[in-house]
Amino acid sequence: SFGLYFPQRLYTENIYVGQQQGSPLLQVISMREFPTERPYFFLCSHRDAFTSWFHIDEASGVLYLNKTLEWSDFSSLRSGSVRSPKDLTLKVGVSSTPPMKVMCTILPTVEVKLSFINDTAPSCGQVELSTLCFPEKISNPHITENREPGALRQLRRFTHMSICPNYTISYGVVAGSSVPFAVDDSTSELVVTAQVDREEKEVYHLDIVCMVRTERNLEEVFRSLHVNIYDEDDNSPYVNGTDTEDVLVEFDRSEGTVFGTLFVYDRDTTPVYPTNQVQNKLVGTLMTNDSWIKNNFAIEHKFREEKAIFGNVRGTVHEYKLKLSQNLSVTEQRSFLLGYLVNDTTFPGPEGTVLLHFNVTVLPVPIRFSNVTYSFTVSQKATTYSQIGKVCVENCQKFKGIDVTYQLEIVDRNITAEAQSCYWAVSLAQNPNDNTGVLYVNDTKVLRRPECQELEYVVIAQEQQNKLQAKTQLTVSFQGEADSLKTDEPRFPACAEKRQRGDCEATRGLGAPTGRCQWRQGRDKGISKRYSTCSPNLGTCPDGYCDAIESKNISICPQDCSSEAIIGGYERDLYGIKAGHGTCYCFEGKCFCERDEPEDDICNDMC
Amino acid sequence: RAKKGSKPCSLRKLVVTVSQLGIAFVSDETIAFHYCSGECDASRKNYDFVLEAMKKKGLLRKNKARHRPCCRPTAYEEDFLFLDNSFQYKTIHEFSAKACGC
Amino acid sequence: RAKKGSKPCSLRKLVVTVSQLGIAFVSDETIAFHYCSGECDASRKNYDFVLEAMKKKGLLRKNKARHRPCCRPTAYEEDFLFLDNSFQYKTIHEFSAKACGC
Amino acid sequence: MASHSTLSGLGTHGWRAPMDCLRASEVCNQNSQCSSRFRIMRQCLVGRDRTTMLANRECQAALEVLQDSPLYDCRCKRGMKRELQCLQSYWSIHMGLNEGEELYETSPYEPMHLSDEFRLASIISAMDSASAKGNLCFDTGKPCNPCLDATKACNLNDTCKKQRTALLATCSPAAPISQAHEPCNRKRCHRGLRQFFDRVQTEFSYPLLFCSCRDKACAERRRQTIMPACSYEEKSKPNCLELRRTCRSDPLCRSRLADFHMNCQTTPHSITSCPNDNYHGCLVSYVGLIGSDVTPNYVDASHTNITISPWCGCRGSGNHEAECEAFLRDFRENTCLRNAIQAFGYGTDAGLVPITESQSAVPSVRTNLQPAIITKHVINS
Repeated sequence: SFGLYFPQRLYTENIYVGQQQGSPLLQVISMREFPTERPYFFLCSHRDAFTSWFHIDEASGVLYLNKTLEWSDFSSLRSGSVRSPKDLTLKVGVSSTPPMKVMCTILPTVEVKLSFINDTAPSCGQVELSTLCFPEKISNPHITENREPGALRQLRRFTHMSICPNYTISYGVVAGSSVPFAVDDSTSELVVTAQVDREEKEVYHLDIVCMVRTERNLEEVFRSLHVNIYDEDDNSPYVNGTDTEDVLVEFDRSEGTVFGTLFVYDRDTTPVYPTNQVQNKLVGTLMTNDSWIKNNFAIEHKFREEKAIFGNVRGTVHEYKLKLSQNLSVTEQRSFLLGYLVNDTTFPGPEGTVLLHFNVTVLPVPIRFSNVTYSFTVSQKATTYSQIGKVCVENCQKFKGIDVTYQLEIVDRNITAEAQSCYWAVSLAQNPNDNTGVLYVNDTKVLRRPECQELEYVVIAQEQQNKLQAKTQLTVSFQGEADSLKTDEPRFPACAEKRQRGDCEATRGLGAPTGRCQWRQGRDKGISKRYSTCSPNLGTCPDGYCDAIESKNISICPQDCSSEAIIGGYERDLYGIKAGHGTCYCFEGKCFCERDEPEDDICNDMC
Repeated sequence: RAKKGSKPCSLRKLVVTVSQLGIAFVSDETIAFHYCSGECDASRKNYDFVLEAMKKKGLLRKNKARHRPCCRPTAYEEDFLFLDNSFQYKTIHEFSAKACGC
Repeated sequence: RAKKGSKPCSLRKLVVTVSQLGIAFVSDETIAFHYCSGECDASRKNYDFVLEAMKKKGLLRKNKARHRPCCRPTAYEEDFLFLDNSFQYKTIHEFSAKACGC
Repeated sequence: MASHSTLSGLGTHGWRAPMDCLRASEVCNQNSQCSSRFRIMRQCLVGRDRTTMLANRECQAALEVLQDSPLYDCRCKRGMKRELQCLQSYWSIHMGLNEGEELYETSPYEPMHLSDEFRLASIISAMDSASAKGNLCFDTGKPCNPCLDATKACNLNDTCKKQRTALLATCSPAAPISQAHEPCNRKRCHRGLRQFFDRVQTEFSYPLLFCSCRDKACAERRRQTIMPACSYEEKSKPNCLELRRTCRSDPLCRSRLADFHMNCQTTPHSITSCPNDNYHGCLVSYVGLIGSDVTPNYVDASHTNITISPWCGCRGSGNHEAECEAFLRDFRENTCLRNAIQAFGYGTDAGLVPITESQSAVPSVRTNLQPAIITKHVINS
């Protein structure tokens, strides 16, 4: 940086008709970085005609009038109306070398907004003491930490000094606790008397007193002023506690999964605005040349601003997590210590870095049925789509990023075609959410044949990425008495159509393992999750989840799968009926929920 | 409420003589008369639920409005030409349903 | 038979709160509920006369089929969204009539 | 074609009614000297780097000519045809004239005339009589919820009901009727909000936003008016200065923010704390911000103490924290805005004495400025 900086972005003051040529208006001040620096002030704007009315003293930064202000000067200015004050905007630059004109576009500048009032300055009797002491609007100054002491603001109000010539005005800082600020009595400049450290205190709340000695007495006017301390990157990052995290990668191997958390602290602020700010940005580097590690792992870095843990001064807490960049194969098995170097790129000192460690263990995942054979008993009365049971390789429900599919095969292949047709009775669907296979009744006609009462299958599980397979034995036996059957292919009705217990429990609905629909009686008055309804299997429907079997046919469980608008009082997430009023029933995916009141004689028309 | 086992709104048939139609035509010719019958519960909308509820709460007089879709013809068969018992050809317009709906 | 002086099938209005709609939504918001009421005698066809006659002759059970056009909505107002009393936004679909017909 | 003299005549001193910027551009383009300079300035700004522009002699000359053209103080009208193009034209001119990142920018919209204010007063009194004091809570013991009454008035007005339902459908996340259950689309919801306030008469839309509340349920209903779950809240809070920068990169948002700052800036030494004591101007510019990147809303359902804020914070402001907090104070501690809302809600005839700047418990909104002056007792020397 160029060292010199302005402790405020904007200077404002009023100017009046009749102010004399050569009279001072305000003083622009610049702070120094090095003791030897010397500011050269210059006026930038030359676009507007009124610029020539002013000049600035190169050394002191005091802005003077070049001419006495006339009434005609006010009306010569362009602005929307004749009455309100007209704002004149100037731009002042500062350089540590004698200025050249082009510097205005390169060096820091500050804006001076003068409100030209279409009137002469108030007389001594008209003006309040506070107006003599302080401008109406003054902004809070700021100084950068670790900088040279020096003046940061001229407290005197030049434009009002000559209004009451017999008054003497002086300023002071009311020092509540010892603050490194004072007023230079000779110049009335507010001075910071020592270097300040933002990490110790971010803002100083000063009370400035203006003492006005009139002919008769001494009056005091107080004004509070907040001096904000600007931050610079003068603290290196540090670890508070462990710099090593143990990480185990096993069943969850999906891209994007994050493991472990390591914290790095920095007493400096990390600005997010403007976005291209680089101050105090920590850059990290994976300390490995192993391409496998680089291809599969990355570090996720987030930071947030905190105050309490840094003694009520803003600082930054950085979080680092290990992240999988892609799905990891089930066969991968490794252990390694991964280093991650965090570097505070804008910290000048040598200790701007911290080394973090992730102690990583990747275990393989076996695809096997843990010495289990499956055996399910199904009622002869079960209707099509009745769920029989689930098959699952070891730990399958913990898998993430591991894709396993299941298939059924007949054990004894060389049996007659007739015998083979028995095996249409059972089928299998994939449940993607929990990597299980769901067995269900596929064809009820074959159930009745004596030779089809006990069916032996082989369940084959296959992991998709490496084609690893596992097999196990499955026996499905059909017991109990079958329902009397009409000749043609039975089209089972949807249980959900039934609105009363009697109808419901008498119906052989689709997907009913017992061969009969089941009635759920709700109790609540309004819209409730436990609405009354008729279901093929209360264990799976309604349960708020349109599973692999239910999604095969809308008539199985429209309460979970319907996407059409629901008629009556309801609540819904994405699909199905999350909550309903009274009894909910559906006709092919179109659902109704209504109070289940006795049918009184409300006439339906012009009786 | 749909009565137990009542079928949804659909086309039904009745074979009658023209005289039996009861609109003063006298002819022994026989005709298949189609009409609409059955319940319309599956076509109800929130409108029907609200209307029913308002009637029950007395916000609306009971017979003021119909709170259930009705099973009615949505199309009629073409005109029917017949010879009456005094051997005059007569036509009856839109007397038999071709399709039903709620 | 339409009573003396009963108005033809047309749109009627009732201002009620959402809670009064009676379908279990609890909200103090007020809405104009439009429904259809009135008689439809002017729209009857031969079909209706035949059906009425057959019922009188006992050829058809009384409640088997409807022998009169009914005054029903032919179009519904857009969905109505409101804020219920637990400050959740809810939708009611096709609950208020926009146009009526026989 | 307007000769240079007519153009320069326009630029001579004295006050003239500002032309809308579309018209001003047309007038400038009809003048060879003005149009060439305007083209040069637009080329100068293509690099969007004002500092290089200031150094270029030709760009400087272009600016000087434009200062004398009707473009210099042209304005736009709210709801005018091709409002966006007018605003774009305004900012392309003013980006050349203004300096760096101003805290406050001049509003491109024409100042609101006082007659509008009286019109608003008549709306309030009309609403008073129409709703038989229903809109105001008088101590009748009867449960009173002006925001619910405002919703009733809207639901019983065809346009308002349709627009409100359309808005809510656009902003509802999983409403079954929204397209394919897509998650709530914030941008689409913002567009819906702008349409709602553009198309619905203020006598129906303003009461939904500015109704006065005596209990939490009423205040929560008021807070829910703009569907905050979609249009306002987000998982994380952006930095307010970053939000302001995003806003200022869009001509419509930039204009509405400048208009809000101009018409709602707490003004000391005024009865209402509002510029020109114009409540209506503040309310209109506040509503103008709804549906932009800086959409403001009630932060909670408090019925005793209204706090309004955009969805942003000042964490991560680094050395700009004071400026960021000043931006937030313009919403959260804005005496003019609070008085304007309460005046609308309680009706100007309710004799409500507005909180003036000096009484306000908290420092008024001034750019990094001071709380009121403390004058100590006089010491006789």
